[in-house]
Amino acid sequence: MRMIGQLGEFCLYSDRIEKGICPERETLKKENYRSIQGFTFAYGPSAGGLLESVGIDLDTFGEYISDVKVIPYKIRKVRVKSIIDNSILYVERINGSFSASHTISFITAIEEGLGIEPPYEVKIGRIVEMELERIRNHLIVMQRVVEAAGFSVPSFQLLYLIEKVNRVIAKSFGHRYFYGVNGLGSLRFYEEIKSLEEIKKEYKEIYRGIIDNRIFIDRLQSNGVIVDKEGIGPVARSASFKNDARNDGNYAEIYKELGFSTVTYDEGDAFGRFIVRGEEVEESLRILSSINLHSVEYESKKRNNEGEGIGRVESPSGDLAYYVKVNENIIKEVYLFAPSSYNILAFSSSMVKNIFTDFPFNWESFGIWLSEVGVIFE
Amino acid sequence: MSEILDLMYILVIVLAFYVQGQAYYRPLVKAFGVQSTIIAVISFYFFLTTGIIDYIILGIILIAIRGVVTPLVLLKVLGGKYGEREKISGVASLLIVDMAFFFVAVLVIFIVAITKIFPNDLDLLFSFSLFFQGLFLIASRRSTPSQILGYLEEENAIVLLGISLIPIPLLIEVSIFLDVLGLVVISSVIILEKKEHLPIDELKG
Amino acid sequence: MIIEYLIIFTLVLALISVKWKRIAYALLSLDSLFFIWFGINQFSLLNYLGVFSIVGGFVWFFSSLFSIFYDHEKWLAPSFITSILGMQIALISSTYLQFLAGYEIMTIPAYFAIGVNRLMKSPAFTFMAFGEFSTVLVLVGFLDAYLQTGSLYFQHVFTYLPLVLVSFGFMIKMGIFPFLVTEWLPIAHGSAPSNLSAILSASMTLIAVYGLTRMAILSPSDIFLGLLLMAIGAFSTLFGSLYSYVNEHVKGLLAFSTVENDGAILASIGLYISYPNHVLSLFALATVTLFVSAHSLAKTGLFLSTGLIQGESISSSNTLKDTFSVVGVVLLTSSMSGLLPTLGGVATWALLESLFMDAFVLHSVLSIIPILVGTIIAMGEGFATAAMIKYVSFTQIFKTSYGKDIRKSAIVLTVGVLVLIAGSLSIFLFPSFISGTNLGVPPGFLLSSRFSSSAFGGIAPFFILFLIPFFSLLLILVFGKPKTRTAEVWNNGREIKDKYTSFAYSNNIRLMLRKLLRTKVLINGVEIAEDIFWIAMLKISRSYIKFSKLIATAYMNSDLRIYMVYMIIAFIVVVLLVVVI
Amino acid sequence: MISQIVEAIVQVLGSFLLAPLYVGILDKLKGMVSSRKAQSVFQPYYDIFKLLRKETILPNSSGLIFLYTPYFVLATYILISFVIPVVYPEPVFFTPVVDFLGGALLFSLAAFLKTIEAMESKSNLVALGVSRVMSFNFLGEATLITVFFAVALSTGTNNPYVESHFVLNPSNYLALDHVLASVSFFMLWLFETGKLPVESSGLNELGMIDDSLTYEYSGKPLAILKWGSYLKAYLLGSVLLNVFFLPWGLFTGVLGSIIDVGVMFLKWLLLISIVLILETSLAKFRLFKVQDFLAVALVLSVISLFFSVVGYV
Repeated sequence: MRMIGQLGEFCLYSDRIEKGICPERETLKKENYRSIQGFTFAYGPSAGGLLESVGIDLDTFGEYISDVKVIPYKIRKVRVKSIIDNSILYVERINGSFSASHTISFITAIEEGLGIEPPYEVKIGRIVEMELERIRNHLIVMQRVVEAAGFSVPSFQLLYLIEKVNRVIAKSFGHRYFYGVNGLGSLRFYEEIKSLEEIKKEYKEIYRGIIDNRIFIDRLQSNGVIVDKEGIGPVARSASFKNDARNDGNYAEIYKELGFSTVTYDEGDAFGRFIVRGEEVEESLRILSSINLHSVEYESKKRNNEGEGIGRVESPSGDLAYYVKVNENIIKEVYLFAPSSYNILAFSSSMVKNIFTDFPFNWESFGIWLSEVGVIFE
Repeated sequence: MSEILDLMYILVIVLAFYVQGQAYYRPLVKAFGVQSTIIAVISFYFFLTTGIIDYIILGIILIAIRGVVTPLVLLKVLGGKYGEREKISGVASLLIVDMAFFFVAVLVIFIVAITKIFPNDLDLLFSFSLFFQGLFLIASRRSTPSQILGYLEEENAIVLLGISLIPIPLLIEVSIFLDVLGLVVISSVIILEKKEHLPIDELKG
Repeated sequence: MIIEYLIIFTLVLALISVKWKRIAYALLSLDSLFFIWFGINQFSLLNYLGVFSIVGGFVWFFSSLFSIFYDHEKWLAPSFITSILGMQIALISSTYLQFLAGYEIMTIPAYFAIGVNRLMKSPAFTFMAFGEFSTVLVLVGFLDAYLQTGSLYFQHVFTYLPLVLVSFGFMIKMGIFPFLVTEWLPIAHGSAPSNLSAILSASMTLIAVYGLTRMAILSPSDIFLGLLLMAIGAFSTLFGSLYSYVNEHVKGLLAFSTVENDGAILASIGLYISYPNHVLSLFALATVTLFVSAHSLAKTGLFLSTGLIQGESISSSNTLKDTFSVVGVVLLTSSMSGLLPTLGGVATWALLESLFMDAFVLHSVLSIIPILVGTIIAMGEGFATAAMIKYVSFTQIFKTSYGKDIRKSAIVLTVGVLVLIAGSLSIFLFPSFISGTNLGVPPGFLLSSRFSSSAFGGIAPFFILFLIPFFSLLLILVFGKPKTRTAEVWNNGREIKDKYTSFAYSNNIRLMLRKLLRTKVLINGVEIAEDIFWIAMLKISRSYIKFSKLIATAYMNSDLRIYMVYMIIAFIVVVLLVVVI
Repeated sequence: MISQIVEAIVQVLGSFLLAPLYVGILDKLKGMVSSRKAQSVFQPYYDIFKLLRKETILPNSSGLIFLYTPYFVLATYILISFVIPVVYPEPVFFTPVVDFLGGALLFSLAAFLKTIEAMESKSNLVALGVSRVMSFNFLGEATLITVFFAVALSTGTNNPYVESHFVLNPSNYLALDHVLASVSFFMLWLFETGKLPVESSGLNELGMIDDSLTYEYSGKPLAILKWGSYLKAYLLGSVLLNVFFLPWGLFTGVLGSIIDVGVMFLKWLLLISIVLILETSLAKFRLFKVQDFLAVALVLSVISLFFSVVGYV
């Protein structure tokens, strides 16, 4: 049992929810470092080194970071409180990179609320989606980190691999970002997933090349250390905590059947997160190779007409959970726990006492997507 | 030709600097292997100039035991974890101290004093320098693998010194003795020892 | 002699200035021009000491001209002129006593600035303690010289003991490592006004080097003393420039930069003393005078430019600026950073060149010292460039101005231009090293360094001064002028709230050299042991104060500060009597 | 006299006009190694000519220094191209204007001007980069000076042309002082021209060092600054080749000077291939480790100086 985070008006734990505000995380508390000699250095929202619009205020007295504030610039209103089929389309587009995780978590919550039990094949299909998404996202994170180190050859090789994974996804599911793949009652799937073996081989070579480069790993080691036993995703796993929704989330049983094993590392720094991601890619590829998938249509047999449910899955950056209150065909209430909301906190507490040039490595190593943070549901 | 010999000597010293400036264990061990191999090559060079067959034997022993077996044993003991390093602060400032002080000090001592005793063996400079660097490595590091490498480096210095001074059959015996001793030390110490895990502020930046 | 009347004239000016200070300043600038003429006459007789008078004349000329527009305080003018009086006495002195008297009179404003102006006691006493110690050393040195020659006049001495004593005495006054405080203290802790700081910083160096050079010329050479001075000078250069780089005080930065320059000058004097061969020592002597001129002129200009700044901390100060002052300060800082073709650049070139020539000439284990000295000085130059860029950026370039003062900035610009042009003229300080080639540099333009009859290296500063603007114009002709459109400066799409501070500018080095600077990163800031020498000095002087307090309270119970003023006045009277008689 | 003027013109134009080409070749090869199609080798020229035609956006409240100093920077590099052996192996017209040390000081002058002009933009990001550039300055400048003196001390004259002839002899070429100085200078060259493992230009503002100096520039001044940095890389690289790595193969005479341009091209291909291996196999150092990198270079050059005067053999 572990605490995961604030889910609307509830505090989400791995096995239950409690009404009210979550207790503060001790490890992420920051002292107030504002100094007399210091000033605020503004970075972003429009900068070459950042993928998304985010303003970052770095309190510093020169190169040394004494405090960090992250200001999301992508505040959006999303109209999900409507008919289920429509709202799924909106949820898909909250964060394109984590589209599958979001949608599956959302649909799982609805299914729980309405008492629908999807067939086994659908569950397998969802796992395939999420693992492919994980592979792609981990590769993107790794590419960003490698690029920040000016490590050009592996950077381009990773970009090539990302494109390859994207094409695999597009071929099998009809869309690179799984748009329109998942629905209440359907899972769209066109053809068998191929060429994963090839990706595996190429990936292994690139990955070994990267972590054999000592200058590169020197940049990551002891950078942004965070040891939070109630943390989520790669952040916790890099500090040797086996926190993973694949072990205790909605699809844990099937993961267990597939022989999933949690990857951990023992340093809790950016290097640890890099290694965890790197080896999770291999693990995901291994899981995928043991699955044979078909397209499925199923009839959604509702056991009840209204209800509430929570869907929690492991997104590439950690636990992702939706709380949904549904009545007939209409969504009444939606809460979201986005992994990035935790990761931003973890990032800003781990960044203190590091220096400016460590910033890109640490920032990218958390795999933060701002788009899922600034969402307001209507 | 003597310039080439000098360059090989200086390569040995450069590798010692590299070892001093390296925090990661695996390249450290590999560098030691290369260093020993270069010393073996120096031994072969001496065979070319003197024609004494013992130099060949010494060279082969050096390559086999110090260039291959010892590093392999060390690498095996260290295991396969990626990115394992010694958590030392200011690797490079140690390197600078090593370079600026030990090398120059040895140079000065050598020119002032040792040349008076052995006026013709100017290459001794390098073995002395290597010896001091081995000592400095032991003194400046805390982890067992680095200290063992310092010890091995000192042995290399002794062999290097011996190549031009000690009668060669004796040197072979000495070097084999040292090798065996070294292997015993490695296997007994490292395997029993736990590697240290200390977070250190200085690594930032 | 006419020059002695000039001194009396200066004395009169000091008295006039109590009532009519602007008139006194104006007349003082004329007086200084005479001194330049005096120096030129002296130098034309191949007397290198004449250079000091020329430089002194320029320094006084510009600072008194600046003072006409600057002086706001009552007590400033008399002490300013008194200081110049002391320098003049020292520069024309022919006996040890006259020199010493001039030297002491010159430092009076420093005592005054920190002893009377501020209510802090300990800096004043620390400064006094070291001042006295230094005077005692110099005095003993002169005494030994007197005992050797039996004459009070500057004459050749037979051992190098007087030189040793005198060098250490002057080193304390120059703020050489490890006595960094004596330079930095009166300026930073006393917060002397800009014109007085200029005189203090330039004069302390100028006159101390003058005394040292004069003794060095008269003493037998000694290689070990020379190498020792070189080593000490090198460390001063390194630490002076490093501390200058991390200093946040407008004048403290410049004061530490003076320490750096003093170190370089000391190294060249050491080279001169070590005397490995005749040609080289001649080159070194010329380098000494060149370096002194470069430092005194540029530093005067820089201190005058602090007259445009309001506030003491660089980060929070405001500056009056306009194109004149910006260009002027850029020129001055480029000279202080040792960049060709300015005066400072030629000086740096000559110093490094002579050090490495020395290494080549010695060609033994001893060469290691000039090599290390040269390397350390080169590192010091790197720090100095960083410090100077900090100064020019955060006082003139990076800041937005809040007004301008054309008259003051015109003087700063004039000094800057002088420093630039003097770079080309400086080769006349090396009369026997001027040559030419058939490769574009005609005879009379090439300054070639050498330790024997064949050249080691050479530069033609005039050609650099001419060719760079020439090529630039050519490029403007070829490429044309840029078409411009003005826009807000880019700050990631946000408005700039906080500007980068000068503290942050030098914080990298605080973090990088944390072992050397003893940096401590605290929750609310960074602390360095910049004052490590200050703390040590304070400890030494505290025991001295305890001792003197014991004596003082035994004899008199009045305020110690009043006693100090009394001492100073009494001292002036006695000294003046000595000089006049 | 006339022939020397012609040789000077060949040398200056040979370096000025061809400097961007070498950057283009390196970029092309780098692209090919990282499995891209990569841009044309003439891309630097296209960039420069495009920028020359564009208008310049002037940050408000920056003035003449910002706008006109780039011309002075390029002019300084042009002056340097007269004085050091970058194409022709004998002194040419204007070579005596400065010696080797003077050349080093001129490089510092250009660096100083570049910093000052960049600071006038009043941009925080520029100030961040400048503070980094300046914090390594002490080692960079010291290494540049000592490595140039390593040449002086082995020959007894501060003249790169003499050294270039001196090391033609293999025993001088393989002498320890020369080898150490060469390694040291190569490390310095990597630093001065912003190559890996010290630096790489990318999009990341928080990691930039030298890039910050041109951060606020656009249009014509940017083109000129870019050309200046290409020229600087060429000048230092050619010294590295002609005085340290490959002193052989240059011809004299007016005709020889034109052949030398081709010889230099071949030499540069070699240097580029070395750099290519480094650039594609290394990552960027941690910021404060750059200091260690430079300190090693400095110590190597100092040891080289010791060897050349103490002469252990």
